[in-house]
Amino acid sequence: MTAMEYVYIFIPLSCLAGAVVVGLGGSYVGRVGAHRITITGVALSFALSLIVFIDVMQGNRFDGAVYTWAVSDGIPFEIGFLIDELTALMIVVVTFVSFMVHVYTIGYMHDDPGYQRFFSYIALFTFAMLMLVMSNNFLQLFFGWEAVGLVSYLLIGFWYKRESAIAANLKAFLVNRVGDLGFLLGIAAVLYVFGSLDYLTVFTAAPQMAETTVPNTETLWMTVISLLLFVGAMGKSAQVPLHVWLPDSMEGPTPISALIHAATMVTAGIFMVARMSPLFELSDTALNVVMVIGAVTAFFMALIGLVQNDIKRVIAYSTLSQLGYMTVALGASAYAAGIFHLGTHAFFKALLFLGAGSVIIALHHQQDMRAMGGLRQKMPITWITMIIGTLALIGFPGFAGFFSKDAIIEAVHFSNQPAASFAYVALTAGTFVTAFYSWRLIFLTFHGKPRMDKEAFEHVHETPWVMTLPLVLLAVPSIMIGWIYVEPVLFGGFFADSIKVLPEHDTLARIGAQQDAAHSIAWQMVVHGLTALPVILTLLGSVAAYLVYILRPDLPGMLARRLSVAYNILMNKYGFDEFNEFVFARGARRIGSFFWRAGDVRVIDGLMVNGTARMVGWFSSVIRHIQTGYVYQYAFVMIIGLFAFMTWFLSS
Amino acid sequence: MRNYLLSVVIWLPIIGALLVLSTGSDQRAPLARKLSLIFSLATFLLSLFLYSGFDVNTADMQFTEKVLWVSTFSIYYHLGVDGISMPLIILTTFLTVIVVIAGWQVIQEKTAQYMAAFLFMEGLMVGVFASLDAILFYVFWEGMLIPMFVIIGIWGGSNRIYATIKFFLYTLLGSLLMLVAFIYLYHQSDTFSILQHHSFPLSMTEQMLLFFAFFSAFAVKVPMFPVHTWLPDAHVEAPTGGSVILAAIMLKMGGYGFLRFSLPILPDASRELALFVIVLSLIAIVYIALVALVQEDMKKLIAYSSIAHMGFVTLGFFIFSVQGIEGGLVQMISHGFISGALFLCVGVLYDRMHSRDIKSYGGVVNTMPVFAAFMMLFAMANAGLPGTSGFVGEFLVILAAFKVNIWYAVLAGTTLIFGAAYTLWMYKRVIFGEVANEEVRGLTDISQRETLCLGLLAAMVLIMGIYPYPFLEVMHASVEHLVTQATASKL
Amino acid sequence: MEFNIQPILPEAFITLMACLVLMVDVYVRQGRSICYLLTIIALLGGAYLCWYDLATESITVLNGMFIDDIFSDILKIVICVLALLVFVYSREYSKFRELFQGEYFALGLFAVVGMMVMTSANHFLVLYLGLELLSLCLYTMVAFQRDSVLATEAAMKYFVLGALGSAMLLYGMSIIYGLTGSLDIETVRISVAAQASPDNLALILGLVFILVSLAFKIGAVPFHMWVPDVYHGAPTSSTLFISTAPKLAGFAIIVRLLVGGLEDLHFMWRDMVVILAVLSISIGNLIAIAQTNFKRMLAYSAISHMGFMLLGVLAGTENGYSAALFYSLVYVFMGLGGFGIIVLLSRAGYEADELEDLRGLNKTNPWYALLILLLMFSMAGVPPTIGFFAKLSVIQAIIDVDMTWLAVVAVLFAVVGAFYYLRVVKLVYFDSSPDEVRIIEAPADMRFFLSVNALAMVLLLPLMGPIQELCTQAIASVVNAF
Amino acid sequence: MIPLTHYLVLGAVLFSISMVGIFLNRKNVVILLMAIELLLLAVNINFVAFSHYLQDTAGQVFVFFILTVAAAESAIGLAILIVLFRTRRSINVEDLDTLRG
Amino acid sequence: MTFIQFAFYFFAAVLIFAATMVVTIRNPVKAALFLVLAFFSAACVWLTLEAEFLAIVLVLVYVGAVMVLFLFVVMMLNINLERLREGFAEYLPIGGVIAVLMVLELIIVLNAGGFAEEQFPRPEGHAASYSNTKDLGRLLYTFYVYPFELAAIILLVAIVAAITLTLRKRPDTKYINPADQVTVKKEDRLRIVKMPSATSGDRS
Repeated sequence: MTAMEYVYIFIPLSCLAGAVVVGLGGSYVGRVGAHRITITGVALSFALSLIVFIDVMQGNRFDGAVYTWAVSDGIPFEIGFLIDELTALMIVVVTFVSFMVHVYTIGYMHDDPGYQRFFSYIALFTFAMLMLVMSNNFLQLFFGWEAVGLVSYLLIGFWYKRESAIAANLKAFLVNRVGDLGFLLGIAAVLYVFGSLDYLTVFTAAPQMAETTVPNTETLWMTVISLLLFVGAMGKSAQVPLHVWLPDSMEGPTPISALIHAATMVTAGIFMVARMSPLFELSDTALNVVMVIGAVTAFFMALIGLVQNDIKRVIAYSTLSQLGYMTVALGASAYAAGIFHLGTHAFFKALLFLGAGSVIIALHHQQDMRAMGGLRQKMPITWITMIIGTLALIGFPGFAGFFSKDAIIEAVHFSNQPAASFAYVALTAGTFVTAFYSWRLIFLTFHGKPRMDKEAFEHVHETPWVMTLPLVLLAVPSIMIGWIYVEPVLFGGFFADSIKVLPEHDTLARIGAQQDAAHSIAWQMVVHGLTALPVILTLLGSVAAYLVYILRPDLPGMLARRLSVAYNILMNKYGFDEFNEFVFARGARRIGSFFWRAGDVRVIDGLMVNGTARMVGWFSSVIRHIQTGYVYQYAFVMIIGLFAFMTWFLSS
Repeated sequence: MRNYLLSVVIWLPIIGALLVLSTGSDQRAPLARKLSLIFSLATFLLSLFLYSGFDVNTADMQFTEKVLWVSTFSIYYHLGVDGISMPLIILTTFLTVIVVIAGWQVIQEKTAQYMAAFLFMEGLMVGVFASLDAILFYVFWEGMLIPMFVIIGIWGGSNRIYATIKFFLYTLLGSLLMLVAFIYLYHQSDTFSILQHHSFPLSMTEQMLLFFAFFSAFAVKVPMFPVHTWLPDAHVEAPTGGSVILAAIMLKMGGYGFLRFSLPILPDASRELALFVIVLSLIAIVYIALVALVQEDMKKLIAYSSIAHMGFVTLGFFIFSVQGIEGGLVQMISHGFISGALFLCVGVLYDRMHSRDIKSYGGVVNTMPVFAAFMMLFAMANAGLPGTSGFVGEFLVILAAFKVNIWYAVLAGTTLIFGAAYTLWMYKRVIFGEVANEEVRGLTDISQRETLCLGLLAAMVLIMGIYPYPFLEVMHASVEHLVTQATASKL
Repeated sequence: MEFNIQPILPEAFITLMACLVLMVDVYVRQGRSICYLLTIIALLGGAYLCWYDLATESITVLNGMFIDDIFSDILKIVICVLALLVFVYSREYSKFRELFQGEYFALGLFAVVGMMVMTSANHFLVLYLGLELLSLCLYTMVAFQRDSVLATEAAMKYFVLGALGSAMLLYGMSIIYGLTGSLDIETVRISVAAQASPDNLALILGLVFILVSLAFKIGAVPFHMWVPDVYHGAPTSSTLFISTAPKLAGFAIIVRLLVGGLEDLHFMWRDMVVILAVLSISIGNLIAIAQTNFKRMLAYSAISHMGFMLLGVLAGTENGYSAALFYSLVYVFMGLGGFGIIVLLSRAGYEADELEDLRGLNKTNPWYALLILLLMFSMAGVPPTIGFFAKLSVIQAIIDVDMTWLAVVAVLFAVVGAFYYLRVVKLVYFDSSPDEVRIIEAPADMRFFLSVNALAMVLLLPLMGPIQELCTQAIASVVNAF
Repeated sequence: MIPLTHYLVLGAVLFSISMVGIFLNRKNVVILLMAIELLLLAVNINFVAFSHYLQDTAGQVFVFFILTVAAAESAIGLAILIVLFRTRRSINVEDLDTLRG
Repeated sequence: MTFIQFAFYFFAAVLIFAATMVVTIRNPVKAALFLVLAFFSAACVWLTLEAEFLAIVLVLVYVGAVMVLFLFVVMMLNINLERLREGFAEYLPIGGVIAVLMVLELIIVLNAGGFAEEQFPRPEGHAASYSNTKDLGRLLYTFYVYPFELAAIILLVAIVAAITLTLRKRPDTKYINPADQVTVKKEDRLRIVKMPSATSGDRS
């Protein structure tokens, strides 16, 4: 093993080690020990990730197995790493955000009895996420995929006493499982078509298999595979209609919302589709589906964000919406843009969540924005960092979100897929909504008059440094990262071979072709953006929010009453939850109950099993009366028997 | 020694059982316990020894023994193991140790009889997996019913008598038809040797009839829809140890039977009727999962989940590919650990609160955090989470099923959802939440003995999930051989 | 005229001992224990003499009326042993019921002689006389408990129906005699072989009568109706006797008549025996389910067992006969153990013959509970008991003659049968015991032999080979004698 | 002359009458015993007839033994009858139904 | 019709009539008497078959001994005759049908050819010097010695059985226990008492 291979292995293992030690020996290592051990682990991971990143930038890639998990029917299933540009970027993002969250947690969970457990979980999560992104094959991808789901489940239900939390985690797991079913079937299809689960083998063979169809149909295998895999992505990245779990997942502690449900895990789907670009590229159908789903998610989830009052839920819907943006990017074959947005989003959304968490802690677990307001003076660091996050989120020119989001919208604009025009409209309109709800959050929380009682307001103060430091550290990339990386990532062939785009699909290349080589691309984008429709709509949205929440605080109520139909639809989140509850949850139970009572209990057991037993018993009690006890009757039976025998055999 | 090792593994626990039985009354229960532990451990170690001497590169029977038993019917005392039976034997000896430890304090009445019954079972079960003579197989196969009948009947719950008689008659009916099939084969081939039956030519009609005779025995044992209804009753009423053995090993015998008899002896009929079996398996996976969802009794829920999981086994077997069969086998072994562990978990709760009703629990995690952690692991394994053993088999079977028909895979895959739904929903209601009542508040966390049992199983579940290679390696040669047999026509 | 007395020595010895018993009973004060001892000696001696002179080939003596072959020797030994065990088992039981008398022992010995005569009969007349000797003794043994309402009723029923059965046998014999002109079984066989055809109505008529009477003797449905009443009504010691050794004697006459004499009519009697077997297995098992009395339940179980035995017979092959022989041998020991349990649990003034009496036995007497368990599972034919091998061999025999459907039917009813055996185990193991203390007063020797009897159900497993071999040889000695 | 069949028919008729007699008689056990004697008589007629027509003495010897046995049998039958009467004060066939089912 | 034929058909008819009466008549005493008639007729029928010895034995043994035994028992038991025939008619039809069918079937079979006159011609009668008794006797004590011994045992069993079943030890009957007799000692019977001499003592 070379030195780098050790590095690769240590990246996830150092997290795992932390998780195991703290998880099993939680009471032994104590609270301080818990965070020291796990943070050391994740910090080491981060450091090593940076090394790997730099190494990869120098052109060193790696693809190899760690061990053979199993061999069945001659097909080896391996656990191994594929280190390329995409992986390198992802591990840096993951370990960095995770590192930040670890630090932040020290403050956030300070008083929680499940302190060690929490650290163990998030370290485990980091491990799982790293395994996911570093995988060189579908099997390990699925391992990581499920493992992050497991930890997500555990963390959403971290406060297991809360009924809403344990309902939410079950829901999250099950909805994800629906996606996983598709994913697993997709893997099965890959194995069937390619006879291997190894990425490189599959991707290399993909072009030759592009035209193969499912037997007896005209459907392309690539379409089937891509769509099945995308179902998995929909689950994990919370695309409509499998998005329902994400808002509920806010029941988990806020660091989790930041780490898992904003920055890393939910983007696994995006990462996966990008990773599978050699397959998706071969199916226009799949790309269009991806784009439509993404667009629907982006716009309609953003709308819900308008009416939410829970500070974390607003951010959650914003996450949903942003995930929609990323998905659309994938559909438009602008994988790089999607991944780039993934990266920027990780920073600013983690920042927003942690900021919200800071507010929540300061207000002693008050999450309702209607009971906030005017916190600007009390929590200046939080306020400023949140503002930065918001600017990044709404895509204010120059901030990280601007570059990635603008690239996506432009890519869709340039895409010639049939669904592109719809997606373009949805995304563009989405910018207005995004700006509106983002500012609404800021205004309701930090501005205006405090809407809590005075005494409580007096006691509010800024959170400790372990919480604010990560905010600051996250605010930095939220501002900077776009400027640095937009060019190499989007147009500079950063991803090289790790993402494959067919020339006819390459929208980013088309955007790039319009750029002026003289100026830096980032600058050109800012300039161009200022006059483009998305930014205009963003500004309009911001102004509208200001108007409504600062100048005329009576307007929201009035609007809600005027537009009560729309308002209720949004408040009910389009009725997805009710529909699922009624059709799937209750429906399954009702069918199960029917099967059980009618099928098992009544028909099989009652009629067939016990019925037979009863019949035998009844028959027995009846025929025992043949034995009347009268000797003449016995003789009679004998005579009849004799007679019957005689007759039968003499006549035959 | 090596030549008789298999016999020793079979008879040692039976001798132990007799010794334990002879300790008699409950005053000497501690002695009975210790003796049982010694014998079960010794058997386990010997079986490991067996494993260490096992050559994975051949499909031939190993450790064979052959002695003429009844000359008039040419019945032989013929033993041997191959890659299919080897893991199951280890599973048996391993779980017996667990069961003995688990029953250490719980069983206070007629301890010696309880322990002896399990040791008897162990010997007979190993015998089933090691027999190469049909009648010998049958003797072990049926003989097992007796201790199980007694275990459920004596130490079982309130409705134990109904359950145990139902269990016994259900399985007896199925097996007797199998006996008829054996004799028919003997009549045709003049031998009871299973290995010779493998290569004995049979016409299609014969194969069909024999198939249903075998099917009746194995399907009941597995159990497959619609002959599964004995299982929930038997499980619910059985004492913890009984449930563990029942779910972990006895069900496997049905699957083992399919592999040892149906597929190689009746390849044409098996292929012809594969669709039939597959449909039943899929019904088991979907239908039973839905039924499991609405169970209010923890044991019943796990019992139904066993049926659904065993559906994967039969599905895998009747796909006729190495992957499917290996998947099915792995699923059997894994299910042995997981269902055993889950039943132990329920047993742990039952010992404390004497209720299996989900409704009487809630918030157990508050008082029994270590236990909750273990149960979480097993619940997740039951839901087929990758990294646990529960995933491996399901994964391989789904992969194999996909190759045959996408819809098989889709339906089988629903277990990802349903399996998680019923297991985790139960987990949620029992473990999570606020402490539901005073009884739950008074619970104490698991003892060292319980930790040991659950810990061993947890280790196995994880090892098998993370590194199933050795498990598959053992069976590979034999499975490949089996597939060539099952896909070659006998007509 | 050669006059070789050696082969009939066992019978002669036992007869003489029986007479001695009668004398001792009359002339020796308090001679009953001596009578008992003499009886035991007689049976041991009889068994020993059979063993000592174990035939290597068939010989006929006494003008061809007496045949001595392996078959008869084995059966005689077993019959002696069974009778011996019966007396050992019921010693204590009979003391409390005025049955411990010289006459009772003498009748038992005479019955044994009758059975031995039957097994060695090579002549219709001898067969008939042996049968009557047995029957008369049995009628009396049933009625022996003179003050018992049940016993006398049972005896009367047994007597009337038994006489009817004998008359049918005689009628059948007379027809066969008319057709063949001989009473000697070997001659009959030759003559029958010459005229066997489905058109020979008279021959079939004779066959039907003989078959019906044989069915009656072993208690096959629909000629079984005496069985439950007699088994139930008789004092248990007599039930023990009736339900065991005479079954072997019955099997012996089946072999002598159907196999030895009328085998060439197999194509005819096979179908009749099929009907008898199916009816016995089904009706026997079905009615047994509804029983609450243990003796009666065992009686019905005996009926179904005889049905299983007939399966072997109807196969009509050497293999089948030896299976049937094996089944009979196994059955008699199971029956002995089963009724032995009742004797064991009974005390003065208390008959433990209701199923309820077994309740919770495992709590108070786990050892006997285990014995019952073994016996019941053996009767149900569940491996690893010997009862399984009995069923295996008969089912094997019928499948061997391509009657798989019959095997399936038999198997289905075996499951029905298993239910009531299980119920016994359930009562013993799973139900709680009654409040009063259960005292078992049986003497040590009885406990010992009963334990051996029950344990043999599993301990004989390794010896299955030799036992089956012996059965094969025994049957071969009959079949190949011609 | 008289053909053999006529003797046989006589035996058959007698046999049938006696068998049906056992079934018809519901009140008196003694009559049952008599019917049994008649059954044996019917058989004897067969044997004697065959013996004559076959010119084989064996049949007659058989009859001799049947007569002996029948005598012994009736002795025992009557003894049982007496025992029965003593315990029940009745020899009504219909009263003999304690054992049934 | 020869005399023998006449005798056969006549006694056959009587036999059947008597037999029918035995099974149908109300009074058991009369039944026993009809049974006597039946046996007598049967004996006569046997005479037509040259079975003189058996015919005589039948009369002697049955009419002379067995039937008397029956009559003894019937009378001894003092049965209430009134109740004996109730409900008889109910079963007569079905019994009759069975009997008729049975007879018909037997007749058909017996006449089917197996026992036709060609195969079984009526043999010539024996010479007058032939002794049926002597013939039987010789066989019985030589060829059939084994059955003969068995019959002896059967009779012994019958004796033992009849006695054990019926003998009751009534308190008011005096009987001798043979065992006591055999084991009697003189001390039990004879007591020698030492008497003091009458002369000594008083007179002094």
